[in-house]
Amino acid sequence: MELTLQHKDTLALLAIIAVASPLFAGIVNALFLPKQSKLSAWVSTITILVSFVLSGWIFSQQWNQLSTHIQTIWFTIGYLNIPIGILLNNLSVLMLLLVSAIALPVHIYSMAYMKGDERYTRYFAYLSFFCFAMLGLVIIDNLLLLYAFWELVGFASYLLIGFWFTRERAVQANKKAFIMNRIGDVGLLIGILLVYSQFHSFDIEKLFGGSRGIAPNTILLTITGICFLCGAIAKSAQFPLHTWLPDAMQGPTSVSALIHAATMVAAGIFLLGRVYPLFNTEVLTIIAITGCFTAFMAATIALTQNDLKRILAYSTISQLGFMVMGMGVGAYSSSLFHLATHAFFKCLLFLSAGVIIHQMSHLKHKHHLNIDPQSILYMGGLRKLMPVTFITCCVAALALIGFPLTSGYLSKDGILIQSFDWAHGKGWAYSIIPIGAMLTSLLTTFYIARLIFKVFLGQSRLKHIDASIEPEAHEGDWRLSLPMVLLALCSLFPLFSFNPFEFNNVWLVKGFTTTSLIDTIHHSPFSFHLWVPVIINGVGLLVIYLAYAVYAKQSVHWFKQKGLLFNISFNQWYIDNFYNGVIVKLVLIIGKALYWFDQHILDGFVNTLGKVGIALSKISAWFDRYIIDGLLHLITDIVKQAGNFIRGFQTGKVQNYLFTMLFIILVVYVLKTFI
Amino acid sequence: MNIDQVLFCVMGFVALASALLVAISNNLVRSLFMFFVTLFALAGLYVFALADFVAVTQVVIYVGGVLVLMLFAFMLSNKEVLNNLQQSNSKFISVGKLPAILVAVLFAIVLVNAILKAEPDALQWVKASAQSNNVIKPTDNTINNIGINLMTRYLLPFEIISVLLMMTLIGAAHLARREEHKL
Amino acid sequence: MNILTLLIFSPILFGLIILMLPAGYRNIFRYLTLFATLLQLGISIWLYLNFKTGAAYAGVANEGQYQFVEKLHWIGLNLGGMGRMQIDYFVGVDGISIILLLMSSVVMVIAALSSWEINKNHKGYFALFLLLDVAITGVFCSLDFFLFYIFYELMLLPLYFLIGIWGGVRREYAAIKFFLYTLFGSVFMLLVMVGLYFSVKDPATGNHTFNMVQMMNPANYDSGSIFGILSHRLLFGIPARTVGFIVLFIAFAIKVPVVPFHTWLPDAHVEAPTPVSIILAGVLLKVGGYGIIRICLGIFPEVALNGAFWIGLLGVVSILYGALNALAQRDLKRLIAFSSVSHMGFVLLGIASNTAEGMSGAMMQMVSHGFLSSMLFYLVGVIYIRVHDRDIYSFRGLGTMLPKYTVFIMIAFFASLGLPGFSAFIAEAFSLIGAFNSKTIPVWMAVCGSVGILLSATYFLWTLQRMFFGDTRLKGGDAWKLALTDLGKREILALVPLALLTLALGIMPSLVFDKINDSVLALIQFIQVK
Amino acid sequence: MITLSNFLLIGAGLFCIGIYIILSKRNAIQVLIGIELIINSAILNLVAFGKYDKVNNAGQAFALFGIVLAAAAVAVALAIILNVYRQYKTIDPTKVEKLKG
Amino acid sequence: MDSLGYFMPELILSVLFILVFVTDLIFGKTSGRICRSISIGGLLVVIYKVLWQLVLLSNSKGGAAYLFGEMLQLRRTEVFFKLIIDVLAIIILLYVPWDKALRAHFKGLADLYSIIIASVLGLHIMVMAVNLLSIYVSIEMVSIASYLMVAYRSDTPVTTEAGMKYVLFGAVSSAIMLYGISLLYGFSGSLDINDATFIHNLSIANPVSVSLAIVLVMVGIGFKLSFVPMHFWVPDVYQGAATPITAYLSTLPKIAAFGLFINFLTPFISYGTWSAFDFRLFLSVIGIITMIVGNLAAIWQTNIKRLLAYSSIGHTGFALMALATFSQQGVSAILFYLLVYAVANVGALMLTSYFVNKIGAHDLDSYKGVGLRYPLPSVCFVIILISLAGLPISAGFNAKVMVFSSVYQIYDINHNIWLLALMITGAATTVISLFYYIKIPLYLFLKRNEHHAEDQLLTHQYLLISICLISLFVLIAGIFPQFFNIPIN
Repeated sequence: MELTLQHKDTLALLAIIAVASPLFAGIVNALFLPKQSKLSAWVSTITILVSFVLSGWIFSQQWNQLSTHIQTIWFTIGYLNIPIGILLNNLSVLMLLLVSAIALPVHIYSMAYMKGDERYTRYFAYLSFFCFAMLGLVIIDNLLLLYAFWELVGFASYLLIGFWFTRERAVQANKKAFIMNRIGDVGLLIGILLVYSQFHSFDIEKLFGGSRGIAPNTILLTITGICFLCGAIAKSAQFPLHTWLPDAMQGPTSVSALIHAATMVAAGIFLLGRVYPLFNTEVLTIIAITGCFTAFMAATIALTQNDLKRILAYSTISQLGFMVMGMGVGAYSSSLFHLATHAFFKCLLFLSAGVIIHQMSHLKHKHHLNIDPQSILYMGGLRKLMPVTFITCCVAALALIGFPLTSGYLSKDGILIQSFDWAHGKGWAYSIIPIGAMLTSLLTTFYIARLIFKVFLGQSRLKHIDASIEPEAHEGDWRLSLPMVLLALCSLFPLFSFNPFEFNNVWLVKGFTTTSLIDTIHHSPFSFHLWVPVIINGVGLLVIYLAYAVYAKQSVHWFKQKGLLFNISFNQWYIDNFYNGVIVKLVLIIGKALYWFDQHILDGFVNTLGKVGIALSKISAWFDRYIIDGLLHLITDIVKQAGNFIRGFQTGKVQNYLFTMLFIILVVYVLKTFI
Repeated sequence: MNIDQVLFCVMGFVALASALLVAISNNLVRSLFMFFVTLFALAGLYVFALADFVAVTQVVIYVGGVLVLMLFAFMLSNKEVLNNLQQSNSKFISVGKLPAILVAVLFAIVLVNAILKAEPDALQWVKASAQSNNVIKPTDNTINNIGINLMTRYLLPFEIISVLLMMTLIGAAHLARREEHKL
Repeated sequence: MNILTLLIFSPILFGLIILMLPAGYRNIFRYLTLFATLLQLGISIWLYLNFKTGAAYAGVANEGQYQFVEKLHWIGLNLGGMGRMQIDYFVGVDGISIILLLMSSVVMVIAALSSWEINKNHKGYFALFLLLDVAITGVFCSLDFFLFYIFYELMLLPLYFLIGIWGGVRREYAAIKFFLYTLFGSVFMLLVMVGLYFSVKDPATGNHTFNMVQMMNPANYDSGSIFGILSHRLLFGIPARTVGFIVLFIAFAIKVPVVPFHTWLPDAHVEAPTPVSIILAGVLLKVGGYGIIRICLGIFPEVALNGAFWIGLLGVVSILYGALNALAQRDLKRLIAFSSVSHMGFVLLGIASNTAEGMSGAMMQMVSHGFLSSMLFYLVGVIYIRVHDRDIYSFRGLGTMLPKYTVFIMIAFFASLGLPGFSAFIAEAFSLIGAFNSKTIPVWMAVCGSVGILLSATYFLWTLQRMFFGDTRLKGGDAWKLALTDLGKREILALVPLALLTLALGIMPSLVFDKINDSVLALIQFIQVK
Repeated sequence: MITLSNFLLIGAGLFCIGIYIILSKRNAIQVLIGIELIINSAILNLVAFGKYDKVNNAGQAFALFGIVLAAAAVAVALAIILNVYRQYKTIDPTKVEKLKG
Repeated sequence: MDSLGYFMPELILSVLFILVFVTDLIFGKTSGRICRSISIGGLLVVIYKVLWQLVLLSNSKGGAAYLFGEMLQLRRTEVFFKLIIDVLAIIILLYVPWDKALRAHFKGLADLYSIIIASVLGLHIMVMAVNLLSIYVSIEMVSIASYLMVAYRSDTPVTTEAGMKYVLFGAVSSAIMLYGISLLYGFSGSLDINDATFIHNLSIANPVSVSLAIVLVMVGIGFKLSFVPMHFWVPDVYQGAATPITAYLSTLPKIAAFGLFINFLTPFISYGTWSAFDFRLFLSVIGIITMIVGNLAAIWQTNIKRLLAYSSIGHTGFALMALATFSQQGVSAILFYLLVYAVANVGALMLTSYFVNKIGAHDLDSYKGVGLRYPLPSVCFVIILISLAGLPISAGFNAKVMVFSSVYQIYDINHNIWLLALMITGAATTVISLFYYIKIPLYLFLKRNEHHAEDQLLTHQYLLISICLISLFVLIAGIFPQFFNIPIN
């Protein structure tokens, strides 16, 4: 069906309202409300609800329609009109819906989570501001403004990471985050300007709309593409600019859930999607490699972390790596799909982590324990204490693993399968990528299982510290659990497809395969669709068991066994030990190594970059003081000395004067006449 | 070589020699007297240049005026000046005086060079006046001509000089006048 | 009475009143000055609103297209043999000047507001302040080179005294350095000016003329005159016009300031009292940029075109060099001073690009830097007034103590590190766009320029984190805790407009671009034609 | 025959000696003598050339003026020197050097 | 004879001289005031007469008159020179008793007035002289008058020292000049420099000898103009002499000497085939060196008068630049420049003596923080210094522009590299000069001073008023120079 023009206008108008309402909330909160007013939370939540509803409606109208593109002239420079406008196509409306859909529960959650913070209002102001920026980012139609919102998003995350700005680490983290993002931004800016200097337009529709197919492999285009990639890398924490994300966990957990799991970090993927036609095969390959490597590395690192949020952060990085890789291998639709699914379950994981940490710190204060509430080493046995959290968490974990019947299954398999397709017949070197991805997903399974078991199964390790403690914990009020439940439901397959096993007939994927023309999947003769999932889940189960064996019943000796192991056949625990002794150790060592690498080499690299900057600045300062300014002083001194020299003739003895005078006269005369 | 050339040479020699002595002697009195001699010699030379009136004026004003004035000054600036002049460097050539000698010699070279280059006797106007016998003969008396010129052609300087002398008188008197402060 | 004349000379009136009054009435002085600046602001807003746009009012090299023109015979000197030296009082504005005019009058108001802190010898201070005001306004209005030069020089002496008398510890050094440095440039400018005068003939009267607009028209140059375009005269083996351009450029580059002519700036800024630093950074630096655009490019377009590479190079060097230096400073004011060097580099880059985007970006950058630097220096002044210390290391966690202040400083910092939504973003973006599209400067310069943005982020964030975040620790201890009160009403009154203006310009750049667009286009065409 | 150059050379000699005296003597009065010598050398030139200027008598007239002016100058100079002597108790020009630099 | 008609001002001057002298004799030492008023009145009459000469000239043929058998030459230029001289003379006459040191002079000031009048007469002659004899006589007259003035206060060491240095230096240079003149006479056979035979004979005589003669003559003129290397006396004498006398020395003889110099140069320039001595080269080199030397040496001075002395040397160099153009506008530029310079310099010296009177401040150090206590005179000081430095908006700036433009015009015609060098040096030295000019405001306003020298309770409102008037003049001539711009021909 064809949308009437007037209808388009209303759509656009509504979209603008949807974007602007959080801004309104932000301004209200920032300027007019007192420091701690419950009202502020409601204002923000309602506005985001509004934009959620609107975007839902827009989505329903716009999905699978010809894109709506409304624009007006912003200002004129020279003969060039800079337009401002909105572009609604599948991608943008999807993101619109997604962002608001994630933001809404997070808002609700935050109400409870941030209770009692002395800058409550400010928090919600920031949050709304972020939502505004994010929503604006997804619907805006020209690259210049895209960049603008891109930066605003970064700014908002800067504010939120450093929300507790009295904490030194938080401040360090937000500085780091902003600057590393700035690096990417500069890349993006250069990219945009390069595009402009080639095509003389900022208009996304004009540039990338319509069928252009794969871009040619010109050097300039490659550079441009890499610049854009650079922007994406920084935003969605890809190697080597990913180190800011783990640190960013200093912010409130709800923030981490919204920004650093679901939305902002996805902006990078979104950007790649937005300008996809720009990339030529070279760039795409680079993208794929980057993504794959990041995914693998992050996953391995996640294996050995003990800080709950850090684990999640690394897992996020790894999942984003998946998506990037997907983009690279041409699994455009699947990676966007994975973006969507991942948004839900990762957000969910963070929220539940938030609850758990909340409880732990509660315990900590209660018993005056000297523990890090985020460390999973002190958790355990929370299953009985907080069942809701446990269940939701499990759902999310399964989704992350890509267990059948979850949304994750669909999206992840999509990416994997297409990567195999992509690599197929390209020579062995290419097939490293799908295999790496495969391994990664197994590792993912392992670390998430580890997390679940450590946190929920077994019994509380607090007892090791102080036996007297009777750890009691409970779900928070409904405002905490409700969002989690909602998200958990969203993490299951029905939301996306009624066939839990075939990603191709997921409506979302379809939407993109229909609209976007760059799904370059040449279906290979023997179907990966069959065995990739099989392997994944088969091995996955093993791994889960392994993890269970390792972490859930670590304290078990062979002569007094209980529980599960006892029921299992007798000598299998050799295998256990075998696993335990060899593979796990190995993996763990790799993980440790990589973490070390991450901390010292990569981060160290970034820091050294900073140091180099500082050193340069010192040098230039020195140069400024002693060379340039010194030159100035030198000149003045020369002048002065000359003056002094001349003054030297003024001896006060009249005959010396006469002598000098006569002598000079003679010299002048002689020079004048005889030369 | 007739007599007046001889005389001229003698006069010139005397003038230069005495001037040199003035330069050499550190004794103020002696140098003054040597200067006295120089002036007389110069007057003689003026006579040779057929400027007898100038010669007379020279004698009157310089010898009668300037020199006496200097003597006065010397008397007024009393003894110990003399002493510290005495023990000051007595040699004609000394390191302190080398610059002076240098400049003097340089000037000598430059001047002599210039004079010889100019060939004064071959100057055009000199020749011309020689032809148009605009030259002063030893026989004719120039004084009344000078007088007339002073009253006509050189009237202005003449008058100005009078004012100048008057001013000088006032000024010198003012300076020399000894008064005790009455403040 | 021409409106511009009124605008220029109204402060003198108040200055005289102040001089008449006995020295006691400090408040009256303050309010008089404030009123004077406000009056000026009013007038220039009126000008801005009534400023006609459109190709017919582009100005630049076309005398008829200037607006609010007043042209009077001023000086007629008899030079004996070769006629008279005719100098006009000739003022007028086009798109390029109107914006800077408005900006400077806003800044002057802010400076007047911040002059409340002046604590000694008010009479002299405010008199000089107003004199300076006259000079600045005059520079932007005058279209006669002689007049321009006079105003240009007239700025120096008041500044010398303002820095020297009311300045900080090393004020004497700073004042003298500033004075000699800037004068050095302008004295040689005088020679070029005279040279131009004798090279140019007014076609109407046939006399030589100082009229800048006439100087821009190559047809007006005498054949064989030293700066004549056709007569390729050499000075020291270099084409005379190149020499002239270089001399003028250096003169203005010192004002801008361009590395390596910048060393007066940090000292002057650090030692100057707050209002003076505001004026220095806000207006004076723009005089340099304005001079380059109006005079160097206007009169020697072809040289500028050929020398674009070098101009751009200087620009890039200034951007990076200034930023790096800023990174190394521990005196807050010095840091901001160097950041000005870095930011003004973009102006040069934009100018060098010789594209409409770049030129507009440069103009925008001048305006936005005018507001931002005023804001920054004002904020520094606030702290300095409280505790007489500017060392970054002696503050920590001010965020909790001075929330309002922190808000403003964050706005100022993020605005000037080019956060979208603020004017600096538009300005820098378009300078860079110009640089990227330019045919006259290579792309790597543009890239380096963008790196400059990154650097600016680093030093501002570092400062922010170092001074304002973390838990409070002050060098001065509790004494400072008492001293450091949050912003007062007047201070907020001064800061809010600036913040709003930068925001407004960031969201509606058309406020500026609409006015300058025609002139910029005309200028670009003018240059390209040559 | 007495040529002009003879006069001029003698004048030159006197001039140089005068210069020497001026530069070398440590007594203001002697310096004055040196100056007088120079003036006299000049007068000698004038007179010598004046011989060829019967009508105007420029040379001789100038010579007369020169003599008179010299006398006047000397008078003033001596008066000043006397004052110096009163103040400094010396007339050595090299010892009178309060003003310098 | 009609010479007298054109000679009225000078006649009046001589009468005035007698008058003053007689009153001095009659009333004795107390007669200072009367003499002063008489001489000022007389000078006013003289000015009137000088102005009257403009009318006379306008209806005389060729706008030029030659008096006393080619002794003197009178054209508009000379008249304007005389005018400037007389005006300044009046200012200085007014100024004399305002100086504390001079007022305290126990021998009275009466003689000084008569000397000044006589010197003014000499200056008039000097400006007009076109005959070697009159040139020499007038120079001597002015010199001797100056010696007397410098040494006038015979009761302080520095004064007498300055006097001695001045007289020795002056006598030597005038003697050398006399020798040069004698040579010139010898080579040309004539004393009248406008006489065709004079220049012709010189041009055919041997250039080596002629240029020696000219160089020697230059010594005398240079002594009056005090350009390098004849500048050595300047700092010592300016510092040593009483301030009003310094004002006199730094202005009047200099201006007159420029007038003389112009007249002296004219025949050589106008004579077509003159090659013996390249005056333009000579002047350019001298000018450049003088500018550099004067300004550089001034940087180190701490004594205000000495500082101004060096700066005046620099100014001479700058004026020489305009002289090197040999053009009408060059001359008018010089006139304007000298007028402005002279007035400003007198003003500066007035301020010096003002501060000396008030707080006995001779050195920069004693100026510390004075500006805030005596705002009005200090502000005037700043204005005057601006003018001396040649910054807008002040008369000095316009003067500089005029000089530059006159030089530039000639440069544009004949691309003489020396003129360019002159201009560049001029600009550079302007910056250098600010090194020390700015010092005075620096000490006045910027430097703090705790222990003030308590000021004498003398009232100097006349001095102050005239200072203000001068600074006002400087400003007005800065904004509307055409009022003071002197139209030659």
